[in-house]
Amino acid sequence: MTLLGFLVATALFVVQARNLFVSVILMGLFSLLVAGLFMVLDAVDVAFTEAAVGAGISTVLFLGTIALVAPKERPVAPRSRRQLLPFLVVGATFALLIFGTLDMPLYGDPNAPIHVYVAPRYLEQSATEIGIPNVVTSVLASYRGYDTLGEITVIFTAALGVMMLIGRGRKFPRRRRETDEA
Amino acid sequence: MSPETAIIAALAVPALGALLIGLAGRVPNLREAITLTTAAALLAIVISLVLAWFDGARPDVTLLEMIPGLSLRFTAEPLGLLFALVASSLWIVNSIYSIGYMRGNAEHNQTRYYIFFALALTSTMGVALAGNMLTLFVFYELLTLSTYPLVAHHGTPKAVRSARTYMGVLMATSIGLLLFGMIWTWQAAGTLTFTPGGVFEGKIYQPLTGILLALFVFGIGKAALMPVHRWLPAAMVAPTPVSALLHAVAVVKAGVFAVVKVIVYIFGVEHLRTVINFDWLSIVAGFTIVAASVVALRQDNLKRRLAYSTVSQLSYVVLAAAILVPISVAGAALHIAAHAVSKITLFFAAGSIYTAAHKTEISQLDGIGKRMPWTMVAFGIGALSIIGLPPTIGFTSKWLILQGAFEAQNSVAIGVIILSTLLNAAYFLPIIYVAFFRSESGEAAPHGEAPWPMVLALTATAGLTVVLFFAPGWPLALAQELAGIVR
Amino acid sequence: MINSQLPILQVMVPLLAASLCAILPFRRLTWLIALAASLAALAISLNLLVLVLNDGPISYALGDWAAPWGIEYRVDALSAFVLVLVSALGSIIMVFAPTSLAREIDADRVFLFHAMYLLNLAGLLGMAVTGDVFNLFVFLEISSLSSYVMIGLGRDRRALTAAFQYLIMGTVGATFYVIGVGMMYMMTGTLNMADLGTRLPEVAATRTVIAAMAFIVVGLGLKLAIVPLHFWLPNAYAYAPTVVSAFLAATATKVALYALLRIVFTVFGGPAMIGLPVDQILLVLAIVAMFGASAVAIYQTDAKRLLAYSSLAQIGYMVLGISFLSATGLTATIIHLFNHALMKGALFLALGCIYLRLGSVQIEKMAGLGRRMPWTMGAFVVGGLSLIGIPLTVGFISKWYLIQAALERGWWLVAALILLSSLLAVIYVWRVVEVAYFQAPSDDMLQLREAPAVMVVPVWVLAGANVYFGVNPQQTIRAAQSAAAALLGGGG
Amino acid sequence: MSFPGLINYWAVAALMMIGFYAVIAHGNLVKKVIGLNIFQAAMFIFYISMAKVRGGTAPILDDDLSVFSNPLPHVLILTAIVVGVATTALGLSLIVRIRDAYGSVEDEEIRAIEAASD
Repeated sequence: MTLLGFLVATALFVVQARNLFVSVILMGLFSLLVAGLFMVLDAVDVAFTEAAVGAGISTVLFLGTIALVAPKERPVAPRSRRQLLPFLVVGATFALLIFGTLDMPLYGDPNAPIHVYVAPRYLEQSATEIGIPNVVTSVLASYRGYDTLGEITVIFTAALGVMMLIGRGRKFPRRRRETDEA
Repeated sequence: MSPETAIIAALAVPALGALLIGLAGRVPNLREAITLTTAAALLAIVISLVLAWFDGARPDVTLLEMIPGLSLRFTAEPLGLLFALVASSLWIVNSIYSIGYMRGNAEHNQTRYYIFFALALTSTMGVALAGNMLTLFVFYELLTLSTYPLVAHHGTPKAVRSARTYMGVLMATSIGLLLFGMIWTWQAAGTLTFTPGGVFEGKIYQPLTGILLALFVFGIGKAALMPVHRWLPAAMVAPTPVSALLHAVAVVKAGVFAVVKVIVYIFGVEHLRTVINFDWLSIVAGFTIVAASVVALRQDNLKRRLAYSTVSQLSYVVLAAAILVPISVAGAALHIAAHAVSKITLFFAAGSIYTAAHKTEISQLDGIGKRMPWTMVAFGIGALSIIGLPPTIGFTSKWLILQGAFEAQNSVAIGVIILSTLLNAAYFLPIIYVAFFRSESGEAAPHGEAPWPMVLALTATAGLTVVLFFAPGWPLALAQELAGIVR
Repeated sequence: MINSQLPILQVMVPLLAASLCAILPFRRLTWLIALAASLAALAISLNLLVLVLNDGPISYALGDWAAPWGIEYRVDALSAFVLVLVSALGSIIMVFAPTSLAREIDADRVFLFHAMYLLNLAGLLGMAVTGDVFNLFVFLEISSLSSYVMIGLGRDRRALTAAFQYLIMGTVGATFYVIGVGMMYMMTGTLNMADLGTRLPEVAATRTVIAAMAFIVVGLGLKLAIVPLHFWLPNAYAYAPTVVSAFLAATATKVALYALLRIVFTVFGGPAMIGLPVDQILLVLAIVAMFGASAVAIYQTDAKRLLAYSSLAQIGYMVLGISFLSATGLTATIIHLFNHALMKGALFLALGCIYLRLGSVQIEKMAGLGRRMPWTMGAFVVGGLSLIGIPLTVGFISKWYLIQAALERGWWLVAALILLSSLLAVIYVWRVVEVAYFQAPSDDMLQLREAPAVMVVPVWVLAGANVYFGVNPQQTIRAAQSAAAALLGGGG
Repeated sequence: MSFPGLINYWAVAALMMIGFYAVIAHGNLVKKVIGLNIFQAAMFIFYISMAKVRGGTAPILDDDLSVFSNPLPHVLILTAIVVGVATTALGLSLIVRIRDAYGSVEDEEIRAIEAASD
């Protein structure tokens, strides 16, 4: 619970910080906190991944980017129209979210639908069907292995994309080069 | 040739002609030869179709099923045959005239012109022989599209603007109202097939019929019922042969033809007689007749005066159909033919005046009858026919309509016809008067008649106007057959 | 038995081809691979369509784990229809691509572009074939990420900002979608669509499920560019390389629409179940899109932007079809989904030809193009007529069914509005036609030649399809009707 | 850790909205991506929270334990984290390119440059 409070506070700082460097470092902290929270919530695998990917890789990516671009954010112009619409949108979404939570099963309730349907099979059968004690791994690799394939494809796509966009020291704008088709 | 083949051929021949014209574009003589051959072939096909019909053939061709239960379907019936006959025979004359006109005025893009002309004829045949409302609609739209390049032919800002009005009004009405009416009909009656006696008997809530009919009548913008007549004067920027064949014959007649067809075969005359709130159609048509005549009276541009005269004459057909007695429906059908030959003569004359003397305004025509006697005599005959005086076919059709009006004791119609006859005389006779009895005003350059193909064409149609009075032949026979169907 | 493996092959073929392309830095070779993979995907999807129409839905359990424990691939009439559409347009566009790409992106990036395209294709096909809501998200992201990259390849620097804007909006949309999925999962414990469909009614009235639906509809609506969630689309289409615009316009929004239909109908069993006036909300949004976007399109000076706004309006028609909540309405939506892909494919590809020769798609620069590039402009006119809904083109069939559906519900005014909005299409299409045909060409256009046949032929294949399926729409209608029936639970 | 009913879902919702607000209200493109990350991280927490079972432990089977939290959301979120970082990487490389092309990563400045060059 306290952890969540911390998270909210950190997030606010991240968003408010004008200095992007500070923002990014705080963002790394935020990710670590999230990882800690996952740990508390019994999601060990996810916690490890979040720590490595969220706190590690993302932070490096962000740092690299702000090194290449501007490290400071320009102050937001205090124009009321500009501020009003985002508030409305965010407010509406927030209201919808809260509205949605009202009928949710209570936190930690062992009789919630997700705990009584589908998942029990993983917990009960995977030891025999797959033979790995870590159920998360079993599900990831086997029951829903296809998602994992998709996930790899996503990384592949992003890697190719980054290569295409900023690979090999490309500069922009460049003059239009008339490429002759053979 | 079996009648079924003939129907397909009537559609295919002009389309094929368009293709060949496109291929022969670089050799003008060959191109024109193809146009004429195609036109002759088409007329022959239509004649064979008419003969077959009188022999009792009732061809019915279904091509493609476009929407389940609705196909592209073609049939032959008296009204359609009459229309097809008029359009195809006048196409020959018009082609001869076109050759003279286009060459005489050294127009650009002549190949495009002939291609789209042929396509317009294909569309006209499709409208004439359509076996259901969907088919009619399809070809109606194609007709708009294929005539658009002809209206915008000159490519000047004025031409493009007018063509925009042309497209705009015709598309807006057909998509906005006609299509709506069609789909409504489909929803209510479950069919769009043209059926003698109509498709609605007992299938639609009475007061709605009036609204539905309005969707059709105003949706068929080509009938130029006020207030959707604006496109017609706008279309006058086109080269004169286009105005002559398309905007005196094919396009506008496709409009009134469709209106009559809808009244006879979709609503059913008998059914409409029982509809209480139906009178508005006669009133709108009557108003259009009178108002357009008044406007025509005030036009100095010859083609514009003719255009407004066309608007007025088209409503005769609508009015005649709206009288709802067999003889007036026959009059409506015959008037399609009568007005076609007369008005094409008048436009031909206007075009040859333009070609020979480069005059477009009525106030410039003083004494022109002496320089262009053939043209102006033909003009006079055409004018007589529009006014409705013997010995011209215009008299015959007007007589039938009037007879119907008396039979139905429709005093509005009677009054309108008499009034408009006076107005017609008022806007035509002065032209003839100045052409023959005023002396030329000073600086005019000497000129003679227009090129011979044009004179030949306009003499032929003027002659036809008179011949048809004495021997109305097939047109009248077909009109009477239609009256028989209405009963 | 190869038939039983078809669903997985449908996705795997482009996916494997993509990795092949990524490691082979040869323009020609990768193009051949991409083309071959697209054609293979087309063959597979056609096979699937035939199978489905004859024998009913196909279910394929990935890794042999039966749903709901494993991920299920499920092909029914609707998904097969979408698969065919996507792979067919992909194939046609690939034939067209090399010449156009040579002009629009750098030569040393072309092989990667092919890989990207195949990934995008795989993502879209995966979205259409999957029967699992979370798996759909994964494929959605594959296709989205690759579209961001492809859009960002445009030569104009605005392509970058457009891609970024799309990335932000797209990710927000995807996250919304996942939130919605999470809520559904919470209430039911399953991620399988069919399973959700049977388990959701028990909890239908809960606020969580209502919120879930809202999040999913908004999330997919962002992808689909339903007005007012459309801000990313005009720029993205306008500045992307033309091939990309054509592909995205013809397929990506269609698949997003498919996903929306799938979730709303198969999973939620129709908006009515939730007890909200979703139909009326959709109706209003659709009409706003139809008129607003068309009106904006009229004022565009760039033909690509014009088409982009027109796409928004056309998406409005599809949403309108949904809002009728009837079999006819859904049929209209599905028919239009197919037809619109044909129209926009033809139109964008025609613009690709124009860009190749003219170096611009500004409408004012297209004066006299009708004579210089008769085939290209001819195809453009056919596509435009179809957009308007002239009979004998596919657009007419779409309009016919939409209006039928409106009248069936007794919404006379809506029917009239559909017709009115097509008049706006007349205006924006005709602006281009007028300039191209009835304005004198400028002097520097005199040496302009028609685009090469490898480009003109694909354009005409699509233009011809506009006419063919407009004259002979039996198959489309049949497929759409059974798809609509499947959605409404008839043939599940 | 106590089990406070719905409150921690509400905290998650608040967190989401902080991120979401940053995405749509901030003009700095890097900040937008940061916001996106917060938004998504909050969504991850939402999933992981629902997986938690009172008194449960991590879903690693062991004969001594009998109550486990639900592994399925964990799996989903593993995937989602990776997808998220892929998106971030792509977004950031676009930012680098935008900076090259415009010399700015501020939304409004880019717009102004655009308007000026038209």
